[in-house]
Amino acid sequence: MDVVFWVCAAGAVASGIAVFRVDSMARATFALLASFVFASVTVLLADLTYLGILVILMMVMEMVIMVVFMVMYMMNPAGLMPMTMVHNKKGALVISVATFGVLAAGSVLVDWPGTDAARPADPTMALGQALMGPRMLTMVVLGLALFATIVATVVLATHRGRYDRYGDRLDRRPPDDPVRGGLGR
Amino acid sequence: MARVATTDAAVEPTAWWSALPLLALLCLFAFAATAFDAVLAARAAGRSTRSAALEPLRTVTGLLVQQRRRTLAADGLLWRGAGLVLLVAAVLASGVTPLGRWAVADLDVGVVWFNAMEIVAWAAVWLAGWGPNSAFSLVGGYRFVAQGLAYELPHMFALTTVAIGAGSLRVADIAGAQRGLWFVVWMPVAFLGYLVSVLAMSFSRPFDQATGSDLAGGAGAELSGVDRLVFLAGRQVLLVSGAAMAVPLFLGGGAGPLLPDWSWSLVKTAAVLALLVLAGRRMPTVRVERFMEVAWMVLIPATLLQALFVSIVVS
Amino acid sequence: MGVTSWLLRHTRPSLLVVTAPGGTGARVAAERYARERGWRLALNPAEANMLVVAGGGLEPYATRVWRTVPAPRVRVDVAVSAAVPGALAAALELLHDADEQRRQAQPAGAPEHAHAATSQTGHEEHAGCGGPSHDAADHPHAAHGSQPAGHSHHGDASGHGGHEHGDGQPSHGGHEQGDASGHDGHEHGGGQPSHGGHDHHMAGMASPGGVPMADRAPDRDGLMLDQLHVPLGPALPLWPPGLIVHTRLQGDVIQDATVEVLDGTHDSFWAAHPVARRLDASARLLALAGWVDAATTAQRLRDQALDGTAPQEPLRRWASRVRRSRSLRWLLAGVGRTESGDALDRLHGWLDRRDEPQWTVTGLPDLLAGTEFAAARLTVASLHG
Amino acid sequence: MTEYLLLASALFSIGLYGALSQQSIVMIMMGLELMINAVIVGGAAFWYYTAPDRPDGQVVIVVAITAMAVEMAAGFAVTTAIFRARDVDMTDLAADLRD
Repeated sequence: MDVVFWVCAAGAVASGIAVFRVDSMARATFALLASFVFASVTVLLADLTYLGILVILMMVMEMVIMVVFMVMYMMNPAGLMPMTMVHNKKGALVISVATFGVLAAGSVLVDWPGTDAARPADPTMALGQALMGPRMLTMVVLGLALFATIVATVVLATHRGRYDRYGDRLDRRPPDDPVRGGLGR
Repeated sequence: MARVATTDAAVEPTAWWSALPLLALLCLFAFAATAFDAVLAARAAGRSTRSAALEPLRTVTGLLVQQRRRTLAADGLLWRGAGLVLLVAAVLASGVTPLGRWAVADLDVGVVWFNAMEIVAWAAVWLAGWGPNSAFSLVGGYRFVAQGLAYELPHMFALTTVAIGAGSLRVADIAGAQRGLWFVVWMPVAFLGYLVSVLAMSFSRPFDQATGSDLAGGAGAELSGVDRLVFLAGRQVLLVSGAAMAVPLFLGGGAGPLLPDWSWSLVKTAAVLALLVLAGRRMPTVRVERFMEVAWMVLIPATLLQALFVSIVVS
Repeated sequence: MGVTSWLLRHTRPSLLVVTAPGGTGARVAAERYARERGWRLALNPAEANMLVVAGGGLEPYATRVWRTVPAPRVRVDVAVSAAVPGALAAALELLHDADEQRRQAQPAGAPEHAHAATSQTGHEEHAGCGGPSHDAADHPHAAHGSQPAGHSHHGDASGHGGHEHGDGQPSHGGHEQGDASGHDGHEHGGGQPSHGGHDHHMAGMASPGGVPMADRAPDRDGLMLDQLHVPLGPALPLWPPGLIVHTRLQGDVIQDATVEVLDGTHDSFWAAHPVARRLDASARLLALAGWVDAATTAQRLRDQALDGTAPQEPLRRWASRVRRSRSLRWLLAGVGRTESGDALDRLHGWLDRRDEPQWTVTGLPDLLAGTEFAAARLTVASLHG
Repeated sequence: MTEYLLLASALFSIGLYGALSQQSIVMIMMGLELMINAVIVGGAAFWYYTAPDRPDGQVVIVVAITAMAVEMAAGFAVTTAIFRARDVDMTDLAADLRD
């Protein structure tokens, strides 16, 4: 158990560093994915099977979509020309090392309380009961936030609305699309 | 047809070494699916179908001696890793699929595990397309990501529907919950959505646009030798994993008369697999730009309504 | 050693058939030979182990494709259909011959196969084969050229290690042969005759590893994105002989296209066989649409029609099956629409024996501009029988 | 407990370095994602070692996962909008948009 944890921890940190060290955008993205997978194995080790697997599932999807955007927008997607795109490298390094020092000191020095409380037989069930019961408000807020995000991102990202598709009186059939869709409307 | 299972549907996890027979079984089924496909192809070509069943073996020997290619400015690590990732994820996805009453791992969130593992195909196919630095490959990789965005939500809603129906994410519980009535009977839309998404996730015909003939092989266009073998094996094993998972999710798991439950699992898996392969040969390739609209305008609402219906029935 | 030659003897031939203008007869014969023996028809050089060049005059394209076929490999040049069975039988011997294939896996400089040594043309002006190999095509990995200010060059190439740059020769065209698994593991890659496929692209541009930069242009959503110059044809399977379409490709979308036609495209082969010609055109369209079985049946009927054993009943059954297919109608409707109809109408015209497949180039660039890649392939197949 | 928190601190610091030093919006998002990943690991540790009987640790992880999704979607939308307007994806250049 311990061995698995330390291997995964080292893997997560190493691939996390690799994200900002490699030149290729594809490699950076998949290094980040590797970091997430390693980290979620440690979450699995803490008995949180559902959340650990959920993170893997989401991160694979997210990173694949991310890599598409990376390759679309970045200067040097394959890293064929060595280049850096950083500003204030030293300052960032100092700040982050200092942060790590503080946090690590805190983790080591503080005497974290243990607990004798009984572990739930099924943590997934406990989470579900909480989200659908006493923590319902959290769930509602999360749902609303996600919905707002969907609307806002679509509005931000697209440049074609329904008036472009269906005409000023919304009566153009079929709509004016770059390619015909599967329903032939 | 409702029927009562003769056995207790509880699933017991087996020892770690049972992963080896699982691997063998997956390879066997993957080969059988390929051979069946080759037989159908031979029939269309007006050839003897007997020798055709062995043609995939001769393709494998050819790939074993073939040189591995290199392309200019390829990203070798990501490219050659892609096939391996695909194969490993496809095998891991089957780790939670019970064979009768045995499963390699009986996770309490088995359905989520299965879903997470088959999503790895997104990354693998994109990487296979990106790696060799070739235009056709890359377009194939992008096509698969688009296809993923089309099939994934109906797939997730189908999985959610059965989980709601059984009140559990554990595959064994889901199989056990069908003792009275198979889920396929009262969740037909979810079953259909599941089968479509299995074909799409393993980019098998008719959802093979990512490796289509118009792109000269698309995402796999530059793969040769062992790399190609691993990639193709990964695709077939993924198809088998999806077909095998349909059995505990919709077809009552190992339940059936007379025969022991493990053999019913095998028979049902073979039937689903044959159905998928047959469906692939009867249709042209479904292009993503057409499938996308159907998936979002028809499949997603339909599977959502199915989930709603099941939720109401259950509660 | 023993294992390798055993495996080699049991290798299933996989044919990559490329057709030169005037080579249609040889192509049809090769497809028939392969189908009757259960050989595969490859879609790309990577999965092929036999390159069949049907007809002459496809240089330098055929040689460029040949260079990208991994060993074990055999090249067959056939001009007329009568020579096909003999040539392919001999090729099978060569394919299964361990000594010959060890020679093929040797680095360049070792004695080359007799056919391959022909015609290594030096500096070609434009793009090579339309296969997926990317001689002289732009490389997707290449960054777009315009760099906003604020970018500094890194200087050290340490993050660079994993890339297989081959020998780093900028003038190296396309693929290199990797070392053969199961062979002696000899590393090679350098030393192939360089040919200047890329050179003219690179004037004045930075070119990491000899890869030309991609241009950028607004895409159909108004974003400035990379575009690649990808030539299609003439050495592309399921492609009309002698046609080259130069495309600007942005992702899966063809931004614009220009058409070039090689000399001698008017093939008299089909003159006496209108039925077979329709079947051949339908087979290509169906194969590109991905309906393999219907395409294979069409090829079989085509070969029977060429023999003069006109099989009325199977032909009728096949035609009605294709016409009835809902999914085919759904997928082909609206593809390549001209004033006389779309790809589906043209296919139905062939099925009903109303229309002859045409060979029209005029208007093709306009038809292809702005279409998805797959639709463009279907359009070309539906216009060029 | 300590080892989990050490892992979380390391991930957080790497993410912070990325978020501070990178110019490209997409790379900055990668840094943010790493920081949220640290929150997930930390949340799991606190749940497991200090309060497994209460669901709060798990709820924190759910919130973090949602935040990650929102952050990524919003980031890409903004990048696309900026890219469409100015053909850049760099924060230094996006600052010019103000004038």
